[in-house]
Amino acid sequence: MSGETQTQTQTQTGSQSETDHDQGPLASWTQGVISNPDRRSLLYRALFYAITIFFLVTTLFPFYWLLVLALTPNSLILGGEWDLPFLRPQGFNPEAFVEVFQQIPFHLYVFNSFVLATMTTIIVIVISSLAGYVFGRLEFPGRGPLMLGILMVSYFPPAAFLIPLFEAFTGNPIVAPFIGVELFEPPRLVNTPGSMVLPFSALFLPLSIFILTTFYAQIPDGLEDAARVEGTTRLGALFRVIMPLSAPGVATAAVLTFIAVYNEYFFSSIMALGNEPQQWSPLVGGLLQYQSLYSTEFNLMAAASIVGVLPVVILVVVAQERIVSGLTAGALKE
Amino acid sequence: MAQVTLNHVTKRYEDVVAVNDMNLEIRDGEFVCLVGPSGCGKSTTMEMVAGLTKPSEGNVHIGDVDVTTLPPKDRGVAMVFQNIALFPHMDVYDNISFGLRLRKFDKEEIDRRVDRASDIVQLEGMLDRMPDEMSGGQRQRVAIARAIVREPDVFLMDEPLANLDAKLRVHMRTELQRLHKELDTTIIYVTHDQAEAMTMSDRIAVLDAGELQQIDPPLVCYNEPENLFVAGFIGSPSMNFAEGELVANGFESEHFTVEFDPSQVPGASVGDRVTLGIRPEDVFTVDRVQNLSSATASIDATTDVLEPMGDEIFVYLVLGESAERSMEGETASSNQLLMSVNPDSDIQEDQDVEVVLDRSKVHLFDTASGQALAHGIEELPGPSAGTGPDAGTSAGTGAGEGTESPVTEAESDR
Amino acid sequence: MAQVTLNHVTKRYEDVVAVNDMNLEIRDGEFVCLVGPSGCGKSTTMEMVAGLTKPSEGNVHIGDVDVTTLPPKDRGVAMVFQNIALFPHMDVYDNISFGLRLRKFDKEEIDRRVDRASDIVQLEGMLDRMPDEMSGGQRQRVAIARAIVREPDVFLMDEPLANLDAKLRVHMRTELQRLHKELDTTIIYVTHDQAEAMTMSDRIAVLDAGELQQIDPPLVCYNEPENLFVAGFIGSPSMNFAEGELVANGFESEHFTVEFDPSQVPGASVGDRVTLGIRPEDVFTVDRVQNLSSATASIDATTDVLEPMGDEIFVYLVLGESAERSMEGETASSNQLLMSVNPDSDIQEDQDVEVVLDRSKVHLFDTASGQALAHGIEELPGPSAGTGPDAGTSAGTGAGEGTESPVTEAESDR
Amino acid sequence: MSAEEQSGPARESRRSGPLVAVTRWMENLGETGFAYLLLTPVFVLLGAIALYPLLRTLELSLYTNIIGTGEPDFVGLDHYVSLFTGESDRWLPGTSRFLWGDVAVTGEFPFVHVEGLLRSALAVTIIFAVVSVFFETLIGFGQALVLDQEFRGRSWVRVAIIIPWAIPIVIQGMIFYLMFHPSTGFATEYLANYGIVAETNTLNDPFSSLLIVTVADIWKTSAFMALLILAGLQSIDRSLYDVAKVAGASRWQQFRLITFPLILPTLGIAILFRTIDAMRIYGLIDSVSSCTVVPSLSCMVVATFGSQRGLASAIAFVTAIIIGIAVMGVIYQQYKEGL
Amino acid sequence: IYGDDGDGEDAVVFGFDPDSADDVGDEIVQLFYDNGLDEDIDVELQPGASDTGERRDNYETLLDTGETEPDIMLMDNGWVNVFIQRGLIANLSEVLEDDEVSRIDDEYFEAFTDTARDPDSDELYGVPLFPDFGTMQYRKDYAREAGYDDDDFEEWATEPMSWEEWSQITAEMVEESDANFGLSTQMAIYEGTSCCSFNEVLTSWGGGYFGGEENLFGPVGERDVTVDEEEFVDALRMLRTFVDGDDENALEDYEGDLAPSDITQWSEDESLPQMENGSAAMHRNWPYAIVNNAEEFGVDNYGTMPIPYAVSEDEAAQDGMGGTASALGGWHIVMNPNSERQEESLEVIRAAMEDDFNLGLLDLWGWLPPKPELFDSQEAEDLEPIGNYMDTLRVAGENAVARPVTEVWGTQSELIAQEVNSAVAGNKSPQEAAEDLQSGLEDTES
Ligand SMILES: Nc1ncnc2c1ncn2[C@@H]1O[C@H](COP(=O)(O)OP(=O)(O)OP(=O)(O)O)[C@@H](O)[C@H]1O
Ligand SMILES: Nc1ncnc2c1ncn2[C@@H]1O[C@H](COP(=O)(O)OP(=O)(O)OP(=O)(O)O)[C@@H](O)[C@H]1O
Ligand SMILES: [Mg+2]
Ligand SMILES: [Mg+2]
Repeated sequence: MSGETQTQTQTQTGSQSETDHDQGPLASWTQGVISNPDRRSLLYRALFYAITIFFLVTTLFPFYWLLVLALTPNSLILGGEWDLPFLRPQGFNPEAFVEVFQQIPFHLYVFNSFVLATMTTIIVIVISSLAGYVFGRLEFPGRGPLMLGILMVSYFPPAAFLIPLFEAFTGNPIVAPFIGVELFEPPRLVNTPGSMVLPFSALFLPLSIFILTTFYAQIPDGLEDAARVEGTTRLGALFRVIMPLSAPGVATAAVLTFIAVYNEYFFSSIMALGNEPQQWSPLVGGLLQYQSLYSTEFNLMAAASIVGVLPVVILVVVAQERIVSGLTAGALKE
Repeated sequence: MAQVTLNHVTKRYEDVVAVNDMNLEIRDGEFVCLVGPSGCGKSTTMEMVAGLTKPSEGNVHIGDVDVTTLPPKDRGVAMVFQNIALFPHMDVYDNISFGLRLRKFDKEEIDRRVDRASDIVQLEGMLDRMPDEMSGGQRQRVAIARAIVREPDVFLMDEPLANLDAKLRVHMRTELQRLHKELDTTIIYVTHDQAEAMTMSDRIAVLDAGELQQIDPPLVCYNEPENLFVAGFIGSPSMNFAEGELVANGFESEHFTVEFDPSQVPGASVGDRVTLGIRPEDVFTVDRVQNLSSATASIDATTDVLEPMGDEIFVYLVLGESAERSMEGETASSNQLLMSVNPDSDIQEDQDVEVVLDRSKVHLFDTASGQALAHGIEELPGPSAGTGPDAGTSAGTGAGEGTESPVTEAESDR
Repeated sequence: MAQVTLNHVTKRYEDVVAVNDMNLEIRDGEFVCLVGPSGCGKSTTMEMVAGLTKPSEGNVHIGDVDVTTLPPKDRGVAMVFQNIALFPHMDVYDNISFGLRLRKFDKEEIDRRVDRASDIVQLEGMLDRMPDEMSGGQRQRVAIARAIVREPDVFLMDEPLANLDAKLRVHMRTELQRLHKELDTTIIYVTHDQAEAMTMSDRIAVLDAGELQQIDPPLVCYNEPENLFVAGFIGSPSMNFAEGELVANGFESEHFTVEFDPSQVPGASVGDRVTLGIRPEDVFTVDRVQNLSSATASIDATTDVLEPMGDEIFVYLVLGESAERSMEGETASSNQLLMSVNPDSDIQEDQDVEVVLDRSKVHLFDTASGQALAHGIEELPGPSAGTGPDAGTSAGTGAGEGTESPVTEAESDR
Repeated sequence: MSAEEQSGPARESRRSGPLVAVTRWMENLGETGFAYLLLTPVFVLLGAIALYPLLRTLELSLYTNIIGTGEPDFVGLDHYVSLFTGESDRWLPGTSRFLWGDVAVTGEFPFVHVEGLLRSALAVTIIFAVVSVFFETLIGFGQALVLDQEFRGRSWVRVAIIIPWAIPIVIQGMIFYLMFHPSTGFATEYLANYGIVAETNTLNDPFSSLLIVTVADIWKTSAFMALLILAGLQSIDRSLYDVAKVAGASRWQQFRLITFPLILPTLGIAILFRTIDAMRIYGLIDSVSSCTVVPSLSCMVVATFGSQRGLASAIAFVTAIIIGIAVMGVIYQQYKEGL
Repeated sequence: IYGDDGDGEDAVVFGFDPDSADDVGDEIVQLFYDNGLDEDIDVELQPGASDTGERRDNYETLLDTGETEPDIMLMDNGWVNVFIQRGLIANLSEVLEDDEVSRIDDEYFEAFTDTARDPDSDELYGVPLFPDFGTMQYRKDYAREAGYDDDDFEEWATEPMSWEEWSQITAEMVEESDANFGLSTQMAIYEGTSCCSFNEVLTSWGGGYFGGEENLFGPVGERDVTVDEEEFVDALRMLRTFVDGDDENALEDYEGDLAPSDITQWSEDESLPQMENGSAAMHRNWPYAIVNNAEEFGVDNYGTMPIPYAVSEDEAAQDGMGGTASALGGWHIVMNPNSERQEESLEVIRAAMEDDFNLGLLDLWGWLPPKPELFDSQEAEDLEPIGNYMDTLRVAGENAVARPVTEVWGTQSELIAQEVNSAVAGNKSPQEAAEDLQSGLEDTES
């Protein structure tokens, strides 16, 4: 059977080259590629791998540089003789990865970031799921302006939120804007996760809402209908059917939020008054501890950031497993 | 108590009226088939009963409760969707047990019911397949199983058997009927399969363009359609129509006449445009006429196309000078007549034949309004060609309101 | 030149063999229906022809070209998908014209073809609707239109009419046949509607569990099924089966006997377990037996359920002492017999009747292998109950290779 | 009968209990009521954490510059006016301008004196946003398409592509800073040879720095795009491709007619948020180079934040308005897509 | 897991330097008790950010929002002024006893203490804890190779030399030794250039940004900007000469090509390793670099000298400028006006004013004493290795130039750094840079 197939391909190719023999080799090769599915798919694969490798190199090279930095003793980093073509560590100092933990309790900073990011992600995903459902699947007056309003929150530089929030979180009374009337005294939140999770949640909410809105809008009504007839409420259908089916979107929103919060420092540096792990200072706060007044321990910063990236990478791997292609396949006949 | 009542229900989409002022009363435990052409509003009606679509006007009752604003989950309905709508992220078991798990049934009960349902739909070994690993028919069966495990008050089934083969369909038909009896549920069922509608339902509701045309037991719909639309829609192949005029001695169309006393047709008088309808199985070749006591005068025709179906043959006849051939036989004034004959007949294409109609099965409709005038007509009392002693039992009844009319009884007496 | 050939094609999914060593040769311009129970591999076969699924083994030719590795777009096929799969982001016009736009047809040509196709599927006014604003049937028609505008060499249609009502389906049937003639394309068509399969196709291919059972013209499949499966599958309601034994003077089952000369059955000898098959329309009550020249001896039975279908009535008969009732009639050894009678019959439920079988329509199968032994049997030559002069025309033929066998001719002679 | 029977509509409507009552109440709300109910958490959170501070900040922008020196004086819109008249420029870092700088156009027409442009926060921000978002979209799309394929080692490639996004900005800054640092900067020499970056004082050269910052941003945030677009790609119903294939679509046509339109809403969101984010660039500039060299709008806020809080607040609002104007196009596109 | 903040409830919270707090925090706390702090007063050192700017922003928000903690904190002399002017920190003149205030007036480095005063009222807002002075450091071994000996070194240690002489010595050292270049200093675009490394050069040329010494801390808007002046341009030209002796703006009498062009991207971070790895002969830096490098090369091979000068104090164009000049760094203790433990905090401050406390810090962490006579004390000189360099540091301390910190300094320092940087890099001529800076600074002054 397969022999037959082969002969056929050969004859095809043969006749091809015969007709083309007065063209240039490139032209005839192109001809061959265009008309010969085998060769064409080979070309596709080659192209595909070339592109993949290109992406790998470009994204990994700076990271490799980071690794090189981590392994080079700090004194050699700024004094060393770096040369291409092959960039390699100057000296070999894997102890940096240990020293990272000896100098400061870096693991605590990582833990803080992890907790903050997890809490924020949960809040953001829950709230933006509700909002995404509303904006993606319901028709109601005020939808457009509301979405725009939410989006507008992200137009502002984070600094614009900082002072009033900090005042409120340090327990100062809330003052009605422009009137100056004191309304009430909020609890003191600085140095607690609350003072970071709340602003993070608010600031990362718009992105998640918009992501989930697009994804939820794409889930066919039929599936929600089916769930509702089966006995769920609208919310039940959201959590049991729409969210699982939007897994790529939900996972992406979660990963984006998680990573952003995990690496956030602007708010946390203010809200954690003393940059101490006990005050919920995050990962970046820890990283900056390797800078002292006049010098920066680049190798430790590099090592620490590699250590800090690991949990995220693991998380992403896990979250990505949930992203399965063609989730709605086989659901509908329409 | 699960009668389903629709009161003046209307559903409008932007520019389309999907359902128009529908009044429908389905009794507790009744099995009603909704039939009608594609896009006539069947699915929309079902969705409104299920609570998935809010009626633009009117209200819906299930049992004694006005459920118009009740969410689907509180209506006690289960539905098989026309588009199947399996949960693609769940395997077959999870799909089927979804409703039960929501209601916190205990594991054993769920297993028991899922087993039973998957047995009914013949999917026993497939409980751990994902929807995208199944064939179209298998998916549809999962959808059916998902509805039947619920054992609800009201079943809504939107073409549940469309993707199943004939044999399985017969099996499912009996299973559904058994279920209907066992659970004593109300079933509203959309189907395009006439056999299904005829055999399963207590009553058939015929819809057209969002409006209810007739709701009656199957044989009433078949034998006493209330109007041209129902007559043409019920029965496959559909009824032959001939447009003509009521004349002094009966009906006259371009190609043939049927003699009777026009005065027996209530609500119509000589000179009116009427349409005569006759089903293919009530057209006979003259050589078979000895079986028939109420044959009309014979009509000259030429056979056109033969369609052998195995258990019968459809013969397309052209009346008069065979002009252009059309296999559709849709327009009432066409010169075509479809006849169904025994597969043993030795009828050939392009053969001249004489056919007669079964006078007792002739339907008359008002051409303009489409309303039925008479179902079955008696011979002209004067000198006639009739022979049988028990000919023409019943005069036409008007468009009687969906009760089992005496005609049916009378007819099945023969 | 668009014959489609499958050579030893097998398709395996992880644990399922969807198609098993299939050899199928479809001639250029032929209209072949694929039928078979749900999940038997019809869609998979279509997908392999279309190039959407690569066969695990074997190869596919279209015309003279081995297309096994060719991408779908180079195969010149158009397909109506079982799951419809309209592009949700395009309106009807864009959906239908998709393939044409890909091929850079000019605007007018596209408009012309789309108009024509939407005309055929009766969607004229809906070209600017989005898929989610349409009913199930309307969507399916869009899918059909999307395929037919392409005018390809090979049409693949996977249950294209499943969601259409009977009337529209008849219309579509004729339109598709006209198209087939006009374009002279090869059409492979999956359907669960027996009427569709019988009327439209040049040949019917019957599949079961991924294997080809028979491919023959419709009437051959109907009248001379090659095995028990085909016999039971083709025809609705399906053939009655009675399991029994070949005895010296014919066939003997638990509830009745049919007398004939066992030596006329080739490939079987007295004492073999055989299964007798008889279609419902070949069972008659004795009072109608005068029409039949080849009736068997009468069989005592009691009527069970009646299923009036309008144009006929299905009568479920229980043979012998009516034990438990089962409406399914599936197992060959059941004591049930399904009979189809004229809607005029005055038959009642729970009535004792005597029935006869049309001997010339009796089928005999080897119970073990399921292979057909004979189609129609002659009377026992000795003293017999036969009356007609032209009884029992033909002896059984073996499971003849799909040519129009003389049996058919002989039968239609009557 | 079965348990199900008990939950017929009649029974159901009589069942009580607070939870049931609440659920029923929610289910019975009309679309609008239900929508607003579900949006309450968003309103509460954003109201307290975003709206309230913004109003306070807006209030602040109407008061005098220097905080701490007694009661703030009300100055109305002075800050806004001074921003547009260039009067506030002296408060901005280095020789930056808030709006368009004095762009020097040299003799030959297309050659605009780059220094002038690169001293303007608005110009820098817009150049940065346009260039980085453009390349991020392109590269992110490419990466997403690669990741959407089935191939061995895909999950590793995925991790590799996401890694940059997981790296904190400080470290990202450090990586690129050290690449072009005079002592360690192996990259400077190579690129300077081609005239891409300045040979010496690279990180203090506005054009080189902007380029480096842009590249660093593209390196990191392409992954953001890739992730979002990948999610969009994976949500497309695969059977549509089957249909398209049979209809004769080449890979390119499948992409153009199926993938692209279906991914468009997601792509729009990605571009929208990337643009907004890019226009708020600050941290990266700060860690690779400095606001003095490469001024951006957010730089201006941060730079004045310590001393001129009123002015900083005004800049923040003007920045928000500029961003709003800049993303109007994207929003309109999304709106047309029905979002 | 962080629910319990420990015993911090009643303690005086002291915003502190992170590195020392981590390493010797307990010892420092003990040092307070050793110097008379009541054992009942708990002290909790709360480490701030290591980055000075960041710590400043942090304290700014804390104080601005009226936080009660930390009660006292360390403040860089470079930005304490801003806090004073904004009224964010407590006026210690009011709360300290008069004799304590006068002790500070008398015993402490004057220039250093001045940075903790309100320039208008001269009231004291901070108690100096430790100063930092820029010095010129060099490799004695390289110098020996160029023919200099310990006598020279001894002289250099306390006698400032002129830039001209210095450039010649440096050129010789590069010539004769393994050094790759002469000077490692900081000229990046950052605060350090404007406040310190360039400011030293400018002052040594007799110039200032805003006229004389008296205008350093304002009043903003009422002082002249004196940047577009000869001495400023000359300072830049000299630096340009060091980078590129062939530049058209190079000064005649100076040896050129002493520093790599990379200094325009160096801050302390990058310049120090160039010294450590032996590339540079001379190095301008803070005392921490002395400790670091003396340990590396041994005190015999590492020397210090005051920053060279170009114009003597008498000839200086601006009052109080000229001669050797060391940029003044260092930290003060200031008090949170909102503190709820003012009394206890004052006790802590008092303990920190004890001589033994200052010496204790020098011992523990190498922080210089804020009082001139402690520099000369035997205890100081006994400390290794820093004790060997006390002479130079004392000279430096006496000639310290404070940063001209006002509320607009942040903006101005960026302008200065940028213009200086481009002039040194050769992107602009010194004259151009001076003109641009002049108008830029004038804008900020109005
Ligand atoms: N992706 C898959 N993975 C595993 N099994 C599959 C997959 N697709 C189909 N099958 C199995 O292959 C068999 C043939 O499927 P196919 O879709 O060809 O059936 P079919 O004849 O079209 O049935 P139907 O009439 O129900 O549409 C079925 O048993 C089905 O369960
Ligand atoms: N969302 C919608 N927007 C606009 N029109 C709609 C919408 N849904 C349905 N329709 C229209 O309403 C009418 C009724 O649709 P419905 O689905 O009830 O038909 P149906 O009777 O179920 O038809 P079929 O047998 O084809 O499934 C159709 O003409 C359809 O086009
Ligand atoms: Mg429908
Ligand atoms: Mg199928």
